[in-house]
Amino acid sequence: MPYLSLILGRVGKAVIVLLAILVFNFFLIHAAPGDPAAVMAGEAGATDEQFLEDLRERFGLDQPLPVQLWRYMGGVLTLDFGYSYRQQMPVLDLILERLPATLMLTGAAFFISLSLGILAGTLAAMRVKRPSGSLIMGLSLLFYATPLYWVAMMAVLVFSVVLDWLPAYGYATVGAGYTGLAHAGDVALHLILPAVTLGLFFMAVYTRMTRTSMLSVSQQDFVKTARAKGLAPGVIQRRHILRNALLPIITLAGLQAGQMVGGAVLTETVFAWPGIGRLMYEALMQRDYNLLLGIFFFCALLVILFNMLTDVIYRLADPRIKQSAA
Amino acid sequence: MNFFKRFAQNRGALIGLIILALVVLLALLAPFLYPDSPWRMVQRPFLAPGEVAGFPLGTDTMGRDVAAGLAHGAWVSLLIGLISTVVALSIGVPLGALAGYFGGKIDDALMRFTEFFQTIPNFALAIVLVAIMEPSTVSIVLAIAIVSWPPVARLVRGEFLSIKHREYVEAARLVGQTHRDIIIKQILPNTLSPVIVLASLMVATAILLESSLSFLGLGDPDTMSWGYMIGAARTVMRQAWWLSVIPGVAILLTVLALNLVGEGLDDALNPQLARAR
Amino acid sequence: MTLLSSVPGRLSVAALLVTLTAPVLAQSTPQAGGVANVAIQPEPPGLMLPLVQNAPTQRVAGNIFEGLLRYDADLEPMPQLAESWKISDDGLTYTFTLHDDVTWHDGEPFSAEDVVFSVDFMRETNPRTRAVLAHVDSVTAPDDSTVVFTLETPFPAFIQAFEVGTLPMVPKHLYEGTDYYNNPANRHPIGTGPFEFAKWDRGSVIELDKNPDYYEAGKPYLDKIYWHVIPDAASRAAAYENGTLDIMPAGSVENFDLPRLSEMEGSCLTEAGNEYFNPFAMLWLNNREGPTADKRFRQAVMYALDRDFAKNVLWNGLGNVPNGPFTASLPAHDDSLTPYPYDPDRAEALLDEMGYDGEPVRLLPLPYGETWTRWSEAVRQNLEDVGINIETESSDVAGWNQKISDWDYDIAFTYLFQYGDPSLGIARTYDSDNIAKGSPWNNVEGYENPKVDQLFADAAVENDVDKRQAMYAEVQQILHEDVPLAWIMELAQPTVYRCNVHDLITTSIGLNDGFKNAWIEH
Amino acid sequence: MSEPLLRIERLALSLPQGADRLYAVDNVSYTLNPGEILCVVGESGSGKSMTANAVMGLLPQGVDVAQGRALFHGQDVLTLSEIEHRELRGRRIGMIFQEPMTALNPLMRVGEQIAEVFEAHGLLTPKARRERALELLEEVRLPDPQSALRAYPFELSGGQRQRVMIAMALALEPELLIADEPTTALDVTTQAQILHLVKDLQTRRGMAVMFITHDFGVVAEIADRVCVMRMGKIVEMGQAREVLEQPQHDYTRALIEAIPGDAVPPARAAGDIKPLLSVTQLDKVYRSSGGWFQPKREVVALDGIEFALGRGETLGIVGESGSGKSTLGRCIVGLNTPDRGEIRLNDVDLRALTGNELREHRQRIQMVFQDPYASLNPRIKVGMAIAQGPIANGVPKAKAMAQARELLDTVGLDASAAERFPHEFSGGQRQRIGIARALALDPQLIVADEAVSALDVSIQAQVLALLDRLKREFELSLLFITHDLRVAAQICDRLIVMQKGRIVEHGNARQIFLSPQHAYTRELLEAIPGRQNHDEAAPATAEAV
Repeated sequence: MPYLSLILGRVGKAVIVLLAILVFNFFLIHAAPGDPAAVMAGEAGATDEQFLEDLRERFGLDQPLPVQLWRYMGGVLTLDFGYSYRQQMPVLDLILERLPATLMLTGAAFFISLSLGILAGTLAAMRVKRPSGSLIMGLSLLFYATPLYWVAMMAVLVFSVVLDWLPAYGYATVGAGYTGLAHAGDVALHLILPAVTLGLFFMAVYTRMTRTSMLSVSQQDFVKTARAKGLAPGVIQRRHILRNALLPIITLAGLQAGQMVGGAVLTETVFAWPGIGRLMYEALMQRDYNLLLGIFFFCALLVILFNMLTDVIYRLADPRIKQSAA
Repeated sequence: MNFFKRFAQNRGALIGLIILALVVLLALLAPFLYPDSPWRMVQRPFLAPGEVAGFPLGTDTMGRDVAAGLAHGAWVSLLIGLISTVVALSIGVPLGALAGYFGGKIDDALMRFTEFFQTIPNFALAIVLVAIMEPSTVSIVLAIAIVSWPPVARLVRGEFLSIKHREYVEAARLVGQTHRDIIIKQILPNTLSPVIVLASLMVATAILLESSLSFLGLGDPDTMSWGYMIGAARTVMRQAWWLSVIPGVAILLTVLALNLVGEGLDDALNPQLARAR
Repeated sequence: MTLLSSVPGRLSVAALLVTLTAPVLAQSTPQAGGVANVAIQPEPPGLMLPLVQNAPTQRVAGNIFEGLLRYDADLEPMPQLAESWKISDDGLTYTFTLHDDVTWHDGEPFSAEDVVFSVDFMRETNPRTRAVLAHVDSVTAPDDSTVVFTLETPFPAFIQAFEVGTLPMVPKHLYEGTDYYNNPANRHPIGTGPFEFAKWDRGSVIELDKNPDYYEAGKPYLDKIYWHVIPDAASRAAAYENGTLDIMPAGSVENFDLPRLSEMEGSCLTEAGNEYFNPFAMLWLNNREGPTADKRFRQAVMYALDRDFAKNVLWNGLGNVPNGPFTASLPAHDDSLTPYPYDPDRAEALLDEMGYDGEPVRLLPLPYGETWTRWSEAVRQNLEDVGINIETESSDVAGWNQKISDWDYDIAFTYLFQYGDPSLGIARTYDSDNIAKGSPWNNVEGYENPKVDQLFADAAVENDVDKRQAMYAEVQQILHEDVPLAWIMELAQPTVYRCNVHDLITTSIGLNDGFKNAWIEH
Repeated sequence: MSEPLLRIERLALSLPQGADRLYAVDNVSYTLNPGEILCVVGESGSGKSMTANAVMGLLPQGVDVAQGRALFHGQDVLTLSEIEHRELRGRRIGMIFQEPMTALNPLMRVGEQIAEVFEAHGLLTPKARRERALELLEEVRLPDPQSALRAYPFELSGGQRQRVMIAMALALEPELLIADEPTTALDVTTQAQILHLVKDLQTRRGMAVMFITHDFGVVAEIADRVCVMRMGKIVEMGQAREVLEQPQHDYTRALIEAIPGDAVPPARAAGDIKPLLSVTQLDKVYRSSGGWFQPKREVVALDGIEFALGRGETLGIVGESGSGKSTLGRCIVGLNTPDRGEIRLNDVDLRALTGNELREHRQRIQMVFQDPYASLNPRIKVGMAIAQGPIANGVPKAKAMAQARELLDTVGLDASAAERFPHEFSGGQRQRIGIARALALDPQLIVADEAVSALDVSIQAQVLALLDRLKREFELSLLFITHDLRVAAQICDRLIVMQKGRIVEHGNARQIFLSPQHAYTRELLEAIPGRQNHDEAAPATAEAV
């Protein structure tokens, strides 16, 4: 069972990386000035010695760091990510509550960016020296160079405030009480702006990469073979060039899919999308250690899962990989 | 000379270079054009561009000269982009070189280390690092460098992996050159062109990243950067569009220019890729 | 430097305010029904008000929980859960008679036992309440509807301590004998208020339903309240513009956006509901070390600050430039003090006199959003203009708390609530007994003056209004001269809302007292 | 013979600006008759492939038709529209290419790629296409055609891939097959098989073949007529046998002579054989280990290798790809580490040495590499490239540079070359620089790993001559690793024939050529293209492949 052993190997490595990340993040986070007790004391508008001691004891902050780490790791190994005293909820519940929104947003953005990016890149590669090709590349460069939050702000302004076509923020219409299909449609409508905004940058990346990759593949011998067969250019582009050109894009896309999950902080903030990126930022600001560590853990887990998925897809796409060991 | 000729053949790259030169010029001239602090409140707030003579780009929410901010911000943005890239290179290049050259266990260990940094989402890590070190130019540069070195390491490693089996490297081993000499004199110079191309893009990304951090309020409070200007203007976007548009366009142009230059470098440094064989 | 301190755009707001600042009086009879969409920023960490005391929690949970009393705009007590109250002549016994037929949201009856439990609960969990209750000798419930507080010494400010934030009622039947912080009821808080907790989609919206069994007949009028969580200010503004939101509480609109939003058609702005907290923005000046330890330096800071500019440009002309340590809304305020004028030359002269040598001075801004950041930039510029060498240190809320609590700053922004009485809101800042690391809210600047200590202590327990007034006047003069810290602004708390929402704010804590009386004109 | 199938008339193809000459092909005319094999011969850069590309409509970007016509069945194919041209390609003219490794799409199954030819011209049903593909694979004699149909290109060997290419090109029974150096990248035995296949198919189908090659051996093997090109111009054209036997043009003559056609090495004086290098029981296995749970794969590269090399002797190591000959060379110079065995130089076991001692001894063995483009660092000046060895070993820089200039002179280059970068030199010149670099450390043994394989034949001869001269001048021993028996015959005193990591035959070069003992050696010798034409002494058994 080479597949099974391969998967076991990857899982083993992944577990080690995850544990290392937990330890690293643990010390990183505890290196920050201030602690959750201080934040809560600050917010309460008053504080005294007893209050701080109570809080620190509840957070377990009265223990030495190694003890805290030991306890935390022990918890994680039994899938207990601790309790967010600040949010008064178990960390796992909090994360699982917010994760679907992020997955939906990044998934949509990923799909949009990948499909449109590859399409645009293909067109640009086929029209390499023509104005339409240059226009596509110019646009993609523009999207690539524009700060994401700026696009987001402008998108809200144009499409929500001025044109009033799309909702400006949020996940669903509050109080509309939609169910079933109507709810799905409502969510989809809310999804458009943030997903497109988040996807634009990556779309530009994929456009450029697809074009470069296609141009370099089109120099290869087998393309000449295909032409010598008398194949139509469209078939050559699609079947021979694009298929080979997509291989490096799979790798890149896999890397970025994972990164997107934790990287959507800005989009989630501007569009009030109830995702995990925002939760992370808030947890960081409030020094909600358990929550922050939990989010980091899940982000890393997702990155690793996406990497594995990428491997599988790559294996399906490229028959050569099965032979030579990864 | 060949190199410059090839570079100049790419019209986009030339335009990019010109824009970049203008930005650099602006940054260099900032202390002379606007000797006063760009933080100085010098006129009524919210002057539109051209509304009052002497303030071609208007004033911001607090009556500070936008043009002065733009000039001084050019300096900061470029500097942050450059230095963070240099720092990232100085982490990524040696790691990638060692991993690629020695291979085996060293490669394994170093690549695990690199993967480790790639497993934590970039932007999230940058935010956490800046928050922990507290926002300052140094912490921002460090954070950007720390999140952007892994691709460098991977690129350099890949180049080393392919070049270390070139015959001239083997010849150098046979004549008894030390590992250090082989790495520095034989292989490194031949990995430079893709690294330079990547670096030009990294400067661009760093400028964007700095502005994103600024947008979240994690900028250096003592330095006027473009990112700061956009971040500060976002709440008044509706009253004073120019406050976010002007620095936004500045960032866009600079990043665009860096990308164009990067592409031009890519073409000029890898002529076989740019042209049909 | 030519600085025009008034801006045409802002003037019109100021003009507008004149007509709007007074609480909107009910012109017609309330109409029942309707839904309020309110912005909440930031998202509260929890809604169990007795445990979580931060501002957004107070704002949302003020609808769920109630205190014994409410206070009108002049800080006079009004009945809430207590129908009536009596203070003995010696000022030592407070007797409250509770409202009949009050039930908790889960149907259990509310009784005097709950009040006694709540006092203990709050004493245990809340440091501010703990401080207020320090004068209390005993709390008893002679019968189901009577509660008696007995004090050790007279403490005239005690009657100000029964608002919902300081002493909210906690359901004894749910919390007695449990671990308060892990009680499942925290996630579905149970109070006696006009609205019940319905649902909370974290990161999106908090939903409150009308309490159908509310003890005040006919109230509340609204069917539902949605609290929308929108972290970005520009997005919030857009949501108000396109009609999604109806009410923008103080803090949810960036100051620069106030004129635009309030000038929209059908949009109103009020500063009411600010009287009890009356946030007072200050600069901590570290009295212990560095240039700030020198009184002349601190005075120079006062002269160097262009406070009117800050008020007009940053705060849209809202709020008030203070003349001294007491805010103007307090009865004990001494109107005779002359405020420090904006006089950079005086400031420079004072700095020369003390021989300030350009030693760097750190400035710690308050990380509470754009206006505060801009303000710190303005302050830095003001101080640099008179020759003070400023280095801005940036930090997030946690870091800011830590630095202030550890006295690791030279000049730092803050603002403090007044809580309706100098002994609750002001004395804590100057009393040398209150110098202790670990809190950002005590005598952080390290000011020590036995005379001031004595005056505050005596005034707090003085039952005679005139004598008290005299003591407070003396304190104000001493502090005005010593400048232990820089008083920069009495902040306004403007609420922007649709004009068809009536009776939104009826007490001195504003929206924090809930939407009991609010109704929407259809 | 009726109307020619293809008539090229005064064709000129212009190169893009900045190229080394104006025209890739200049005023070229020739004809190709039905059922005829025309070999277009030339060295790299002669423009020999360009005409074919023009006929196929596959000219690289920047190369354009400047004048002339290419009449296929009397119709000028150069003026066809893209769509008309497409109709022609695959259907009436088939083409195969040099690199079987890259000429097939790596992501498509072989069967699909063949079926695509029918699809391109809208022929047959999908099912029928598959069946035809299978038949074609059978026709090109691919072992196990059934599974080959489902295989991906990487699962096939180079020769098998080239058969697939041929099957593809022949799918629609074109009247003309253009074969662009189809055997150059193949091992010699495979080459013989492919040549045989092409010839066979051509005979059976009666199609015309335009065979582009650089190798007159191949010409001798297969051509009816031959057309010799140089610098874009035709220098000689005629019946193959006539041109081979009586070349009219000097260039043709040089090409034919440069091929070590007389494939039997001359008897050499058995000099004074003092042993310099001796190798005993050398084993090397390549293992791929892919982590904890990965199955291991093993490839035996060296299996009990034993031989000795005398001072001043040239020993040839001959074998096809995968025979382990390169691994052996690399083990001897120290670039690879053998698993087991001894390598003794001057009776010192190199494998037992460490540190400085090892370095000193290692310097006695230097290497000349295969690829003249990869063996010089593009960013280091030639003089420095030569001098860096001595410098690394403590020779002062000035002295080392002076020595480098001398060495350049020795290998036949101008001393001023020291100040130039490698890209300013041709392949042959670079190989000379590589040799100078190897000499800089005053070695006793030079391992030349396919040192002339990448060079044009005319250059090959010059470099071989240089090596031979230097060997005498510097009293060197030479370990000459090559896949090309003809080259080995030219320079080697003794030969080792390797197959699959083992030495199968070992002995005097002339002896081995004249009476090979091992079947594999015989196979190799027989596969040398054109050999039977020149060496009547050898049994002509090429037909048996």
